[in-house]
Amino acid sequence: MSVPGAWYLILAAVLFSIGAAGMLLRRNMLVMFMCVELMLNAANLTFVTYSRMLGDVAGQVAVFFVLIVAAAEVVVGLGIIVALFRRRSGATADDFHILKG
Amino acid sequence: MTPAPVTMPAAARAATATTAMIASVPSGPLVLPHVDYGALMPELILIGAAMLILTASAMTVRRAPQIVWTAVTVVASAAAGVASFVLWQRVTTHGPYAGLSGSLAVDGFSAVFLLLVSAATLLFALVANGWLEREGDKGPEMQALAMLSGSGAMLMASANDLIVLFLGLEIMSIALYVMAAMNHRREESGEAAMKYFLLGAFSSALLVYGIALTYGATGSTNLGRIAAFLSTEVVVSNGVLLAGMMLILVGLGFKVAAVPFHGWAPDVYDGSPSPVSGYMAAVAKAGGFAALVRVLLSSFSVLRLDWQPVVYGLALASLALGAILAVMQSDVKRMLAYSSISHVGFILVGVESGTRQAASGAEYYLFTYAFMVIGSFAVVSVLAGLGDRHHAISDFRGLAGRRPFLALSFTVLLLAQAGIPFTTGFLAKFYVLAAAVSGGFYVLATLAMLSAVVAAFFYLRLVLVMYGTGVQVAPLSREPAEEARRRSILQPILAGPGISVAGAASPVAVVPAGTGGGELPQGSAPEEGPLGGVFEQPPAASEAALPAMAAVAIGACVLVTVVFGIWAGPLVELAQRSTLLF
Amino acid sequence: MTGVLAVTVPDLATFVVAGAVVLASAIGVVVARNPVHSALFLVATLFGVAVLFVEQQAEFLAAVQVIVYAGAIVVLFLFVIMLLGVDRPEGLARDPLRGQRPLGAVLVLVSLAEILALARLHWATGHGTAGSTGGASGNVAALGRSVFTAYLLPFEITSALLIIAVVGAVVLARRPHRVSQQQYGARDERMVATERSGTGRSGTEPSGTGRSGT
Amino acid sequence: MTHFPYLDVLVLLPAGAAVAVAALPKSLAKVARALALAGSVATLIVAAAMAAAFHVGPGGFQMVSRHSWIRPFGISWYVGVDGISLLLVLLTALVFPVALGGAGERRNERSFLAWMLLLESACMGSFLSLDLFLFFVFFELTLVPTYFIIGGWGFSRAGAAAVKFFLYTFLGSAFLLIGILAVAFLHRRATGHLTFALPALAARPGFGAGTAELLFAAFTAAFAVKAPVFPFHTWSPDAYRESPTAGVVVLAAIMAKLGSYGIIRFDLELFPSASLRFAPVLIALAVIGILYGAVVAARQSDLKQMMAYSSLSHLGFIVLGIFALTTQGLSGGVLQMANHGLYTAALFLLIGMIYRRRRTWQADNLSGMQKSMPVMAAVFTVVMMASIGLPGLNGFVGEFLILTGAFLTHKWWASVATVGVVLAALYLLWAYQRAFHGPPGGGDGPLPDLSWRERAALAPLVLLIVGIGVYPAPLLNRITPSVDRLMAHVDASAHYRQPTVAREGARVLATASPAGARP
Amino acid sequence: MTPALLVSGDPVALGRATIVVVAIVVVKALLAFGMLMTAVALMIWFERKLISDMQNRVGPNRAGPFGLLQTMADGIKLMFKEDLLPEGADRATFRLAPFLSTVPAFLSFAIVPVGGVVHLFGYTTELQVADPPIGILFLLAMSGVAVYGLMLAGWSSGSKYPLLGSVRASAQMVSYEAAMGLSVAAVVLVTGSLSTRAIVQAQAAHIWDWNLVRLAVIPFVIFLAAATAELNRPPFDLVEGDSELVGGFNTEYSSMRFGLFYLAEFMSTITMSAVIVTLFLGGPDGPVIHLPLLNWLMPIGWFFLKTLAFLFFYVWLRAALPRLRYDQLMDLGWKVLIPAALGWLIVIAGFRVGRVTGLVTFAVAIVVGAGMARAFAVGQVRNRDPATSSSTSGDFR
Repeated sequence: MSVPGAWYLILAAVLFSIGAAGMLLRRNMLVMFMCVELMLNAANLTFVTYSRMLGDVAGQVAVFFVLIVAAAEVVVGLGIIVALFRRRSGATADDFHILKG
Repeated sequence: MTPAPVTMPAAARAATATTAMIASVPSGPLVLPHVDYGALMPELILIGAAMLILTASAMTVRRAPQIVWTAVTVVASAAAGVASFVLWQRVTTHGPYAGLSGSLAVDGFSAVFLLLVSAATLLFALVANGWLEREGDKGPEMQALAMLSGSGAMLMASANDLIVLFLGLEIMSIALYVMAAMNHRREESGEAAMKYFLLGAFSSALLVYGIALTYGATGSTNLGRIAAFLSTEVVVSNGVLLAGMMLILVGLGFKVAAVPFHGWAPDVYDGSPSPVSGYMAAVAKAGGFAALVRVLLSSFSVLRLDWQPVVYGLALASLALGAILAVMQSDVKRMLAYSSISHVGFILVGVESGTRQAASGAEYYLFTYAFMVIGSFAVVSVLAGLGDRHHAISDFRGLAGRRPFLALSFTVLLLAQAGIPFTTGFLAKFYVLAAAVSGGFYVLATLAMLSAVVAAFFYLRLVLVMYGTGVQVAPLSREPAEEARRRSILQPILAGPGISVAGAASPVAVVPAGTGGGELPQGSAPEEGPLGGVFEQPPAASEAALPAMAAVAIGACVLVTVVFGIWAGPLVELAQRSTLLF
Repeated sequence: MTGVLAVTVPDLATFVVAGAVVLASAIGVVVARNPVHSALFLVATLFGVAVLFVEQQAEFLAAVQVIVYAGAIVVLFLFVIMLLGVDRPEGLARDPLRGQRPLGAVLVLVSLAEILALARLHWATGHGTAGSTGGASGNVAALGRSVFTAYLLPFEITSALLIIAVVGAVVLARRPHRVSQQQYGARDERMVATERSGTGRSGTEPSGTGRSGT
Repeated sequence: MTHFPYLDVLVLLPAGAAVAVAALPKSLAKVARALALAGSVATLIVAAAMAAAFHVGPGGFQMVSRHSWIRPFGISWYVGVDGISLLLVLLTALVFPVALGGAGERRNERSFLAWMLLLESACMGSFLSLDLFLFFVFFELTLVPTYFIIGGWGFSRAGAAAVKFFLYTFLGSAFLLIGILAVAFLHRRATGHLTFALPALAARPGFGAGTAELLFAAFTAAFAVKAPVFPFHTWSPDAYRESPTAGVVVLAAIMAKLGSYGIIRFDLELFPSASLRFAPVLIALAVIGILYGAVVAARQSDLKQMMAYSSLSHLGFIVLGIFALTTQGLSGGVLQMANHGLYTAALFLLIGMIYRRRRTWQADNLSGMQKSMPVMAAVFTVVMMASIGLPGLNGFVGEFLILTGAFLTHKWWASVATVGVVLAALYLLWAYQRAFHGPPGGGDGPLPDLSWRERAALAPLVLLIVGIGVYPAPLLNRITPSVDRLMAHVDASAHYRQPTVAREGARVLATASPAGARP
Repeated sequence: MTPALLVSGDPVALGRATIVVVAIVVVKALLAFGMLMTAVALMIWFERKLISDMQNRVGPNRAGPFGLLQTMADGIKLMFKEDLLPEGADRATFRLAPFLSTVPAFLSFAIVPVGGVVHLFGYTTELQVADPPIGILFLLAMSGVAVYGLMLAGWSSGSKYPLLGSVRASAQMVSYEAAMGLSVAAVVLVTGSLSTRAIVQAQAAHIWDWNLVRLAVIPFVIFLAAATAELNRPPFDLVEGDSELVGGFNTEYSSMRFGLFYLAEFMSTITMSAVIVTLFLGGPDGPVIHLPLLNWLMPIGWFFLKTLAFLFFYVWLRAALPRLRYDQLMDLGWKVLIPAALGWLIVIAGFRVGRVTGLVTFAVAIVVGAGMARAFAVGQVRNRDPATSSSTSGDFR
């Protein structure tokens, strides 16, 4: 017999809250974004747990989609951050040109 | 193809669908569901056109002129509009149903939103064309992203499954994040995108968690099945369900910028390229509200007593804060942003009653608001000049003398937003208020109207500024002139809270506070007609030619706003009928 | 759900260990002062969650979780952190908005308490469809089937999402045109000072970012 | 009965003219004035024809025209005219051409004319609507042109005044809209039928007494601001002072009547019992307004400002007449609406003409104008006397009816109100003395007397002032049946009986000769 | 944490574990580890010897016969060197990084079927450490995790060259992972299972059942190239390009920590070769003489032989090819391998549906490929011409 679902769900809720707290407490954009990922993970864990509890595969499918969305979000979000920083202090990113092999 | 006529609370059908799905999972040949291309056609057209222009631009060495991409976008949006209309026809004749394994709601409600998004995309393409040409931005990305974003909004509007809803929302929002960042000439653009993105991601995380909890509590993510479940089970104090519902509400609240979740809106509207701000205000709100209305009114209508207080609070806060903060702005885009928040409040007032009328009221409001706000931002976009920078209220001074067409159009659009009769704006307010009143929410409706009064103040102030009244024309020297101009613009602003807030509370208090009588200097004849000066003064800002396409878009917005404000029947009936099929 | 006693030892141990890792690392993400450490803690959280997935017969998702999250997403994070040279510790002492910290903490605590109180262990009330999600190896197949039947539409529209991500990345990475930048407003864009907090370990900066680290 | 659609034409003709004027190319700008004037005169002619076709006797609505507009809400284009609105329609049709002819604006003329014509259309619509929604739409629509006229062509602080005007009245309408919606939806709840048509709603209201009082308050808030009734008047001095002459003429003569008309048409029709209940309050406010307006007016040296407060005072009389809830008082109120419109319009026109010559409104800076401008002095005297309520001029008839009507139900208030009449005489005569008597001074040479054009504008007003004063019967004949019907409705719905004397008295008056009007 | 992932498909996780089963698993793991360690030692010797032969040198010949113990000697030397911790280093991360690099390299090997099935003491067990149902995904997961070692090593060193090396490394590995995943997808497509055991079994019948043949070589080539890049082996060894970056991500490392990186690299090379064999060359498949012991030893022999061939190939590559330029590397990954892998995957899928569909898909893929080539050419032109430039190339050029 495996661990009751409720335990997982409480764990997920706490994880979600930690993520939300981080979102509100931190001011570093990247860390805030990571906190969002924590929240998404909490949601995923909830989905998977419910999927097991309900004996329904839909929850796992949802996680699958959330993962895709998270990936797309990260691409765009980090793109925005990079663009923002590059514009702010023109030097930082441009200096990577020395990497030209 | 005989689509099963599913109305949402069809419990039995949903139940059989569930068992069928489960049974089909483990083994046997894969039976693909019937793909209802007709129902998906608007989305497919938009996505396809986006792909087309992206590919085409990659294949040609010389950058094609912007007009090519615009033309494709316009044609595609028009085609999507036609497809939506065909869908509407089909729905009206054959009735609504849930397609694609129940994940897509094909009904009048969604058809109207598809139409709305198509129109908004079309108008955006026209407006953006001029903007892109001015900024020297070659490439089809803006238009392609707009179409993709539009398809996301369409999916949100016709989502019959929380997962589809979520994906639609993400498609819409992620494209908008990028579009918000696309003004390379303004530092604010990147920051706007950043802020939008972070809060957007946060809100979608809330939404996902809400969906997860709802899934757990009801055993499904399908809206129809949730409704069926809730209507058959007696759910007494199901905390998880409530928490899930609230989180969904909050997540969508962020998207539509309802008040405690509005923080991003002013900065984002300010920083984004102006056409994008307009598109955002029209489409993101449409998508968000379409989803919100569908979720609240179909799936969670049983839990009405639980969500109504929340929506009440959101509506009230949005109305009050949106209007009051808008008064304090000295930038047109920020002002429009706050005003859009107060419009959100209005729509929520309609939603609050939770009736079918509420759905059609919200729908009508969003439909007409889309035209107003796209038109408004189009005017701002044209006037803002290279870099999209000049949109302080003072930049609009004396506009009527310089650009009569723009001034007149903007006036109409602003008045419509203020809710002046014979515009769609008035009917929209009337519609949602009617929904609220018919639901018995008199106090809320009254407060909404009071907020409309405050809102009218800042719309009118802008109109006044455009017509150059109440403002003395600048003296010779440059810097003090700028100062004086600011101050004179600020004067009504400073007087604003006195007039509007106190005025709302008690009319008596105003004369001493505001612009009371009898203070004219004795003997000196008052200067007549401040307008005269304005007309004689040479225009301050450099005159860029009015982009023809933007002019067409603005004209179309104005026309829709006025014509359907007078010839009101068709649109109102459309809204009314669409939700009969809800 | 039956009581705790029925839980087998390996399961319980796995849950406790993984759960502890998840929570500890999550807190680490939030409190770590260096973004890189946050990212590492995030990886640890992700692994913990992956283990919890495996515990609940979602091996496929666990693998995808590791591949996508740990293998791509967090790598991108780290990549960006290093690329931008923002790996200086953030001064947590400064409250961004007066009162936001306590307010945020209280808000979160209240919501958490509310969720837990609302739930009161009645977590799932939906129709259990009886049976499992397909057993040890049928899981992946069931998932795949589901994606191509019941969830065909969402599956297909993720393509739009990915296109947007690609186009967005390209657009955002694109530099403003040099010519036009000289022509207009390049100056004041550059003049905006960066507000980086904290003192950096200048050694890690790839080059020259030290001058902006005022 | 297939007759000419007078009412539709009356509403749409000015709007059409407005569009035509606005659409004129720049090269034809000079024609604009003529076109606008033609439009408004044509409206006047149609109005006159309509008045001729009006059947005297029945108190109900005539020439009803009804077309479905927004079907889902049961909203229709529903216009009709009865004795009460007839007078106001005629007044509107008359005042606009007069204002356009007598006080045009040369700067940016086309827009000005277009706005004026649009305003005329909106006013017509408001007076003729029998559909609550339609009424509200027109009622609101009046704000826009007025706002632009004040803001665009007003004096130095016009912007603030325009905004203030707009916000105040808009605030009032906010309550009105909710009230209208509530009335309609309560009606639907009772009957299952959604409609905004006044007769249907009045015939079968869906609310109890308590609700009715709230709704009455909501409706009255809007009308009281618009009228303006005493504590809600604060926007009006600013708006009056800052608006251009044509604007203030329309504001004082027509727009102010929208409020009192609304009270009669909607408050009394829809909430008779609540009206009855709140009558003392409103009468008190009206009387306070009469006295306050008069006292403040007496302290003004600015003629325009003085007239603004004097208007407040006179409008108080109208409200007093209405809420006396007697046939006499009500008839007097209706008649006084027209009378006040006539002499206020004339007075503001005259003040505008003075301003055009002397660039000031300060009575102290004007003096001795009688010498150089005898005609103007004469006209001013006549109009002023009408305003004071001199027997033989129109003001007297109205005020007399009001006071007698009010005396029957609210003896003490009526007595106090008469003090207002005295005060009016005081400040008007004083102002006249300061401005017209004494040595000619301050000016640069002799001032030109009224031009022919100005005389043409003033002539119809003065003629009517005298005409009505001498022979009010034709008007009262048309008013009284409608007022009777209304009072019967009030009586029936509120289980109330007005003093018999009042009803009979008015009937006698309506048929009597001017001499018979004496008490 | 990861062991839980590993054994999930095995009896332990399903609660049917007896002491013996656990013991078998432990023994298998230990055996695999020992085998890998030995293989690494031999591999280092093998590489050095082979390279020196190819370069006409003698190579290691002092320690032990043919210098066989040279690796041992080096290892002992590293062990006793001082463990330096740079001043600017992020201590914890600096210490963690080598392990992050080594562990995935070893864990990946767990899913490789070394031989067939054996029956011992009444228990049947497969000759591989674990056969989870997600099999090959585990490989991808581990190669995703492997990035961290390099990345953090470079970053935590707190100095310039390692950072550049690690940024390069992570970009390279993430980029090539996509191509690798897509070619694996092709394998999974024809096999219908993610399990490595199933993949091997599907190839067992004939040599033309090998995925190398069934998938028409292309996925194999792609996988080989991508794997080489993942391993940071020449010609894709930009990560440590000594001539530019001093030594890349491990510049600041010394002593055993450095040794661990070295160990990880060779371990990964061996693992990757084994995986290639598993995926495309039928794993332990080959002619077997059915005699009691030989019937399970011979497959192992075949497996080692095939793996050795790839190890030789890697060394050969190192000796023969010059290092790529960074932009060439990225172009190859993004513009050739990924599109080719994707296109081929679709074509294979088309053929799975039916021959006509397959041919049509093939034609479409060619057209699309031509279009893509055109688009890339356009991109080149634009990059050369600054006037039309809207450069989308990365910052690393």
